[in-house]
Amino acid sequence: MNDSVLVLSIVSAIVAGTPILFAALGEILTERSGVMNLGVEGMMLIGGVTGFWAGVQTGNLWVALLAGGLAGVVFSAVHALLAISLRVNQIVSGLALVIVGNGLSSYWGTIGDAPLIQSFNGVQVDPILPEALRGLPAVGPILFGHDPVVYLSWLIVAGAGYFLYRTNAGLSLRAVGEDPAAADAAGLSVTGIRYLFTLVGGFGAGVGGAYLALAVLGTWQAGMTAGAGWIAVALVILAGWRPWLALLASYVFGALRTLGFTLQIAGVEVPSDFLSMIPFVVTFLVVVIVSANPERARRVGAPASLGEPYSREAR
Amino acid sequence: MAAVGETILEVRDLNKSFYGVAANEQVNFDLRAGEVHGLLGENGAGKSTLCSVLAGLYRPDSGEISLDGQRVSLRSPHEAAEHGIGMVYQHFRLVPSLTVAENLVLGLKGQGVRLTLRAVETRVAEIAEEYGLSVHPSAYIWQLSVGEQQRVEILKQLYRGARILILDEPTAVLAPQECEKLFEVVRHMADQDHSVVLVSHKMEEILGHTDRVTVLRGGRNAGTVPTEDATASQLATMMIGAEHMPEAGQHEPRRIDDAEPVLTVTDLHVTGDRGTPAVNGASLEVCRGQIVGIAGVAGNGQREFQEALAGLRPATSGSVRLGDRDITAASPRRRSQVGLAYVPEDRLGTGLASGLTIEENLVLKSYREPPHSRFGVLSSSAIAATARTLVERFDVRGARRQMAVSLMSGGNLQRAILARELTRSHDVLLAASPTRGLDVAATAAVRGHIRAETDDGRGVLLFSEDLAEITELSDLILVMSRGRIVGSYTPETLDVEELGLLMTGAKDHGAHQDGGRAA
Amino acid sequence: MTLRVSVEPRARPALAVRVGVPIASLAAAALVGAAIIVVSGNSPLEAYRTVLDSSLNGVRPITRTLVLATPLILTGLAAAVAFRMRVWNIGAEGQLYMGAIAASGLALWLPADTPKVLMLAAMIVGGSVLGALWAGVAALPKAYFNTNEVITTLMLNFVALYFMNYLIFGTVSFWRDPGRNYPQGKLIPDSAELPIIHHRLHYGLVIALIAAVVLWWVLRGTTWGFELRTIGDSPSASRYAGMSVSGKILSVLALSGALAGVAGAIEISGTLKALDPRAVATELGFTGIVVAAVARLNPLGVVPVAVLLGAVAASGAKLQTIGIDAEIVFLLQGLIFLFVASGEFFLSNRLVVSSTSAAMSQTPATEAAHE
Amino acid sequence: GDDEEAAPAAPAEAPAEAPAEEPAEEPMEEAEPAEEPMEEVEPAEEAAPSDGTGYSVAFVFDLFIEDGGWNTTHYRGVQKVQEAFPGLEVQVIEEISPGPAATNAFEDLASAGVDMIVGTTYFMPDVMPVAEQYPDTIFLTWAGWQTADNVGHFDGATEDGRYLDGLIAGSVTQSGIIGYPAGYPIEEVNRALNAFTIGVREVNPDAVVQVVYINSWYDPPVEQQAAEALANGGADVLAHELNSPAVASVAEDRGLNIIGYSSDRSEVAPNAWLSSFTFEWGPYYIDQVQQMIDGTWEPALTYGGLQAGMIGNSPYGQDVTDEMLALVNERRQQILDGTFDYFAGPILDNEGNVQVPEGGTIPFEERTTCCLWLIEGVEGSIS
Ligand SMILES: Nc1ncnc2c1ncn2[C@@H]1O[C@H](COP(=O)(O)OP(=O)(O)OP(=O)(O)O)[C@@H](O)[C@H]1O
Ligand SMILES: Nc1ncnc2c1ncn2[C@@H]1O[C@H](COP(=O)(O)OP(=O)(O)OP(=O)(O)O)[C@@H](O)[C@H]1O
Ligand SMILES: [Mg+2]
Ligand SMILES: [Mg+2]
Repeated sequence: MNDSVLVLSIVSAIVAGTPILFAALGEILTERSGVMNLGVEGMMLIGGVTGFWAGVQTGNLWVALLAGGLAGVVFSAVHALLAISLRVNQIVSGLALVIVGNGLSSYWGTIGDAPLIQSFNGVQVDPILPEALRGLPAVGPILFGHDPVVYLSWLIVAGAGYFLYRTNAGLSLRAVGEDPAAADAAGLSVTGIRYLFTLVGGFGAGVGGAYLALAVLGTWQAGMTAGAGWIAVALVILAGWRPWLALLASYVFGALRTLGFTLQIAGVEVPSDFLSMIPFVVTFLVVVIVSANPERARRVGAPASLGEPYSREAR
Repeated sequence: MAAVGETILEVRDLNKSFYGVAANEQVNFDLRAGEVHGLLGENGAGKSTLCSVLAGLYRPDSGEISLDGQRVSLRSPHEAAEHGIGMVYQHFRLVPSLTVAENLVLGLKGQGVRLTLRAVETRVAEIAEEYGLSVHPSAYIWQLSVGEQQRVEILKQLYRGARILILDEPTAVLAPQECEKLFEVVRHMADQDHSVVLVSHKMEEILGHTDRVTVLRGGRNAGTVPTEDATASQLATMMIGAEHMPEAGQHEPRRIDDAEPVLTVTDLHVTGDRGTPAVNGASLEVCRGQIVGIAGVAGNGQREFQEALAGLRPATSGSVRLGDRDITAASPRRRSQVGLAYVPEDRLGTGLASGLTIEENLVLKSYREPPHSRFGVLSSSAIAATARTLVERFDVRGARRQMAVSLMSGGNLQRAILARELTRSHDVLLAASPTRGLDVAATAAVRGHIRAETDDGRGVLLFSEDLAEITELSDLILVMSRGRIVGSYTPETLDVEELGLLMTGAKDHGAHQDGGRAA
Repeated sequence: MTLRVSVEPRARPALAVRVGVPIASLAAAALVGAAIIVVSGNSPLEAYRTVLDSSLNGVRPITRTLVLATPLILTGLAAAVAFRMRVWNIGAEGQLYMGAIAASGLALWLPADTPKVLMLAAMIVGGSVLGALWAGVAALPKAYFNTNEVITTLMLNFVALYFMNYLIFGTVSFWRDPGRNYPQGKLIPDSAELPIIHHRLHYGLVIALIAAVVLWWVLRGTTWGFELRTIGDSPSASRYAGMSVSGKILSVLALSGALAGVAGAIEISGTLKALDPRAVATELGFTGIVVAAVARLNPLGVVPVAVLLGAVAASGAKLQTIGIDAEIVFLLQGLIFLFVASGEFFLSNRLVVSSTSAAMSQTPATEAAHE
Repeated sequence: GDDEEAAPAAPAEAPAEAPAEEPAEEPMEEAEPAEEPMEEVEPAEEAAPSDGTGYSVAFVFDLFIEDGGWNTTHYRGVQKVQEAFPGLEVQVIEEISPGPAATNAFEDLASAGVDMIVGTTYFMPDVMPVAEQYPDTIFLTWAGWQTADNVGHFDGATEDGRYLDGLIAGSVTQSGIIGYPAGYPIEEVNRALNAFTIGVREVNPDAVVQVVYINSWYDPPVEQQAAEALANGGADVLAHELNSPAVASVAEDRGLNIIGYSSDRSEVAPNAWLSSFTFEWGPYYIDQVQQMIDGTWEPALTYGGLQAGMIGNSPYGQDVTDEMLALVNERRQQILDGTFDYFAGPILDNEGNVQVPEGGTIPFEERTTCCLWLIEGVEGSIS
């Protein structure tokens, strides 16, 4: 039962979805403040190389994830400066982050006589819950079989949801993203909040990259995200800027990919390239279908001021 | 807490300029505890700028502000609020997608982590009770009428314990009864030792409801006088520096039984932005040479009605006829081609494209027609020529050839729109709040243009929340409420009292409101 | 009274400013780049000399730079035209693939003795059409449901990449040259190759330059461009003026996709001579977005920016021969983007030192005419 | 659709049309790669007289040399060259993507006077125009097919090593399912997969090999997911033709066994590790440099496997038993002696068509154009 393809595939989808989930959650909070950061791919790469380096140095998972997150913060600060203070086109600033992140991480990972790319980290990421629970049919592997970081991601999802809709700070964040002028007049610091949550987004992406290198791949590879950051950006939109839906979207995206491979093994007479398209086509269709219904579209709409720099005295 | 009559706020030599345009120059201003202080001035005189500086929104270039004798620097609305200064802006600053209660607690310090609205709602109820400001705490802002939104803004300031309340042109959007209620609230606050700064263009409001009045002209002080010593003509002089203001001559309502209708609307239904019905079965007729005015409180479907007539919003049912043409389904361009001119409420953003130059904006509707373009190729010389003539004929000022129109002033923006709309051949003029926020001179000019329309046998459909404007111009006055035409008067049969009641007939018009933050 | 430095928006930047700021930004990027090069243990001077030598110093280097710049000009234009209307087409990448597929397909399908002019015309038209259609897949939902085009165009990039890979690596398609040790596209006939200007520089450059000038004129001199600018400036004003926004979304995305498609066609006809997915999928589309933005969405500005990037790219290998890591080269490109993008701020804002008297800086009138 | 008939057709028509339209290909037919490299590899063994002083060689990579996969295997060859010719000036140029950038790189090197330039991946289309202009420079590229006076090409017969790997995989698997994530369904990959499967079925006739193509040579997250999918499907041994260590670490995490691709992954997967064939470009490179120095260099299409010394093997893992090794070593020796042909017919594809008749084989010189079919015992399809 617990080694049925279905159960195992769900577990795999969760593993594969977790790095993207971290990045997507971070980006959701960033975009909720009205800042769009397309540099997720770059921040994940930077977080990945830093986290892996820390992992190699300390062998401690949490130190490594923290290091990855902080690297993401530092990197996202560049975007914050450009997008918020200098009011640079946010799409451009984001793309520039991707390019710089790619070059910087590859450089760091391949220099020296003991480059990271050839090192292996002693970091252990094992299930934490007792065998008894893990053994339970179906729910065992799916719910109880994961490493602590997966549970952390679930906590963060719940936390982010609570934060957004049940706390004063969350209210402020939503207000800033919806109507910065009103938030400003209400005494909130629009710039401050936008900076803060741009950095938070960087942290999420950094942790995602570090987890990808340390836990999912177990090694560092240059350009190892290979587009995962872009998928995170897409899933934010797909999830309608909602943490719970982001969790769902990340796992489903992973599952759809696995589905493509499962179909290949089953020997369906469809070229593998077309099976590889499945997750992207499905994402495309879902977004279109959602937006096709104005009522639904409004409910999962983007924060009203997304991508618009705010300046108090402009009119 | 300062004793009544004591000066609590003092402004010295305030300077603030935008794009090198001085909005406030060496402005001095002082406010006493428990007084209602009027702030009077033409458009762009600098009233809002002064207020925004006091509210911590704008940083002055130089000058001193002191509270209770202490020099203070108000670097943000938050700091101003901490000093007990609260402002209700000309354009409301509420988040439409949040509820009243959420907007009230937004940005308040010391709220703890959890968002607890119940406490807020009870406290709100109390204040609302005390000042007679009834609103539903859990309603979404976008559901509220403009009047209700204004009450939320005032509540918000009181809730934050503001002792100095700044109201920037609060009555511009209110029906007479609402205005009266507002002034009761204001007076009540003054009695509670709060101080109120009341910005307005309207002489009678200033004379009727303030203790002292400060007049600004061209960003400079024109003087401060106790209201009881002041007369209308004196204030007007201080405002525009001329002895007498231009006469807004009342005109003869025409008899129009014989005239044939140019615009016929039958049982029109229109849906609002939020999918809720905004116009439910409105019917009316505009005849040649007739001005039909539609009075109503903002948010009763006027905007959707205008947009439906202009073709910007589909009608769910009913019909619109221009002359004998059915234009119910026609595109905006088609309507303008067959003779509908439209002066929208939102000048910058709808009436004009803010980033384009004045020239480009003046041909916004005729750029496809020769001589402005042939076979899709624009002729800049022809466009420049047209622009030059229009700018002269309609006396549009402050326009520079390659400058974005967003830098132009309110009145001049309106002149530009009229210039473009009125010079296209048309049978019907659809005008929405054409003089909102304009000063006396600009207002007179605009009204002159509107009247001139009827002389050439055109029909005019005029929407306005300014009752005076409606009564002054219209041959037929309709009242719109809850998306319906609920009353009809000729200037003779007009009963302002009753009309006001009709306008404000029901208070829960909210459902038809979309954010309601007028341009 | 105290002096205060404050930031103030500019109404219109003066010409001097619009030229000076980007140059200053480049200088700043070069400085930071120098720092990084020093850290990596090399000589900045030698590095920059190498860049100049292998990209601009002499006819051959220049031709190489221009070969690399040509597709960037076109993808830059593709991004510029869409972004002008605030349509964020992130899909130039995939649209370029589609253009390459169509062009190579036509070149192989048409008889090899087809007159060059016809052949080239067919390839370029075919490439632009397929690029436009591919953009249309995202344009339709954008136009009618206002579907977020960032995500749709992004997804379509992946789909297009898998499709192109399929044609060469996934099956023995019409495009593929069978029986080779390694899958590769069939070589296009001579009649399908763009004529050479000098060395490897082909007439694709001329096509790109013409496209830039034409697009510049279309934007400012035609009703179509006027509508595009108006919609980009304020959608509600343009609807009020009777413009069809959804129609424009379709035509703008189609044009954007067409330009990217032409880039693909020209890569096939001018440099690659066969459909080689590995050589087509080199992020030309993404780079084009940054090119456009650095050029402030001005079609004429796109050309120098693309050439600049071409120059940096052209020196990639040479820099390695003097011991500078390949990644440093990417880093330099990224820096250029970051700095020039930041420079944008000083184009639309100015620092004002104000004292007692209100700052009386130049009024909009005295500032130069707009592009 | 078109694939069904295309797939079987391809090998048949390849030789038929090739000479007709590609005279340059003829060396391929004539060259007897099987022995050609053989004899020439000898001199490399005994220390070379010249230490290469005064000569220069450059190697161009499409990724970086530390990728732990394809590029690293070539870099090992580069290091061998440096050992053999201490005086030789050796340059390594990384991250040159095919297309105009590559053409520029080769031009830069040639114009700088480098004597021999080696492209370590499929750079032929980018090299040809440069080679024309620099007749005195020798160009070598991997998997090219069109020679010129100064252009030769080389490729390694993966299948030799893959067949031996298959013997081990087949002996180790308990579930009888072996997962095989690969890049693209192209000839080279399928050829290796088929040889691998022959090895597997030789020792374990009922075992199946499940193949999954990820349609990329390098996408670690996707490689990881493909491996997971195969493990979920019941595979207890994973082999792969992908560059990153992702598959190996999945095998380690899930307690499976792993057959590597051309590089030793025993650090990533100490417990899971079985073995992997390796590319040994060193001898070939050394030989080519030697010929250049001796002035005897001739353009050739070199396709070499075990016999040519271009295919070797990594250290074996703990789960590889002695009898497995015995069998592997026996087969290796037979292949070296030329007394054993794992491609000996009859061979059916996994759709039941006869691909190699009784008594037939896939001739060594025709191998490079094989296979666009998957052998019986492979689950998956290339359609
Ligand atoms: N947003 C702005 N940016 C730069 N300059 C501005 C801006 N708004 C107004 N100005 C300048 O200030 C001058 C006065 O503007 P203002 O809106 O006060 O005019 P006004 O006094 O209201 O005139 P009117 O009575 O016609 O509205 C205008 O000529 C304009 O050039
Ligand atoms: N945010 C701004 N940016 C640029 N110019 C501004 C801005 N706010 C005000 N101005 C200019 O400063 C001057 C004073 O404007 P202000 O809004 O204070 O006048 P006002 O008295 O409130 O006019 P109104 O009666 O139209 O509200 C005008 O020239 C106006 O155009
Ligand atoms: Mg004004
Ligand atoms: Mg004002």
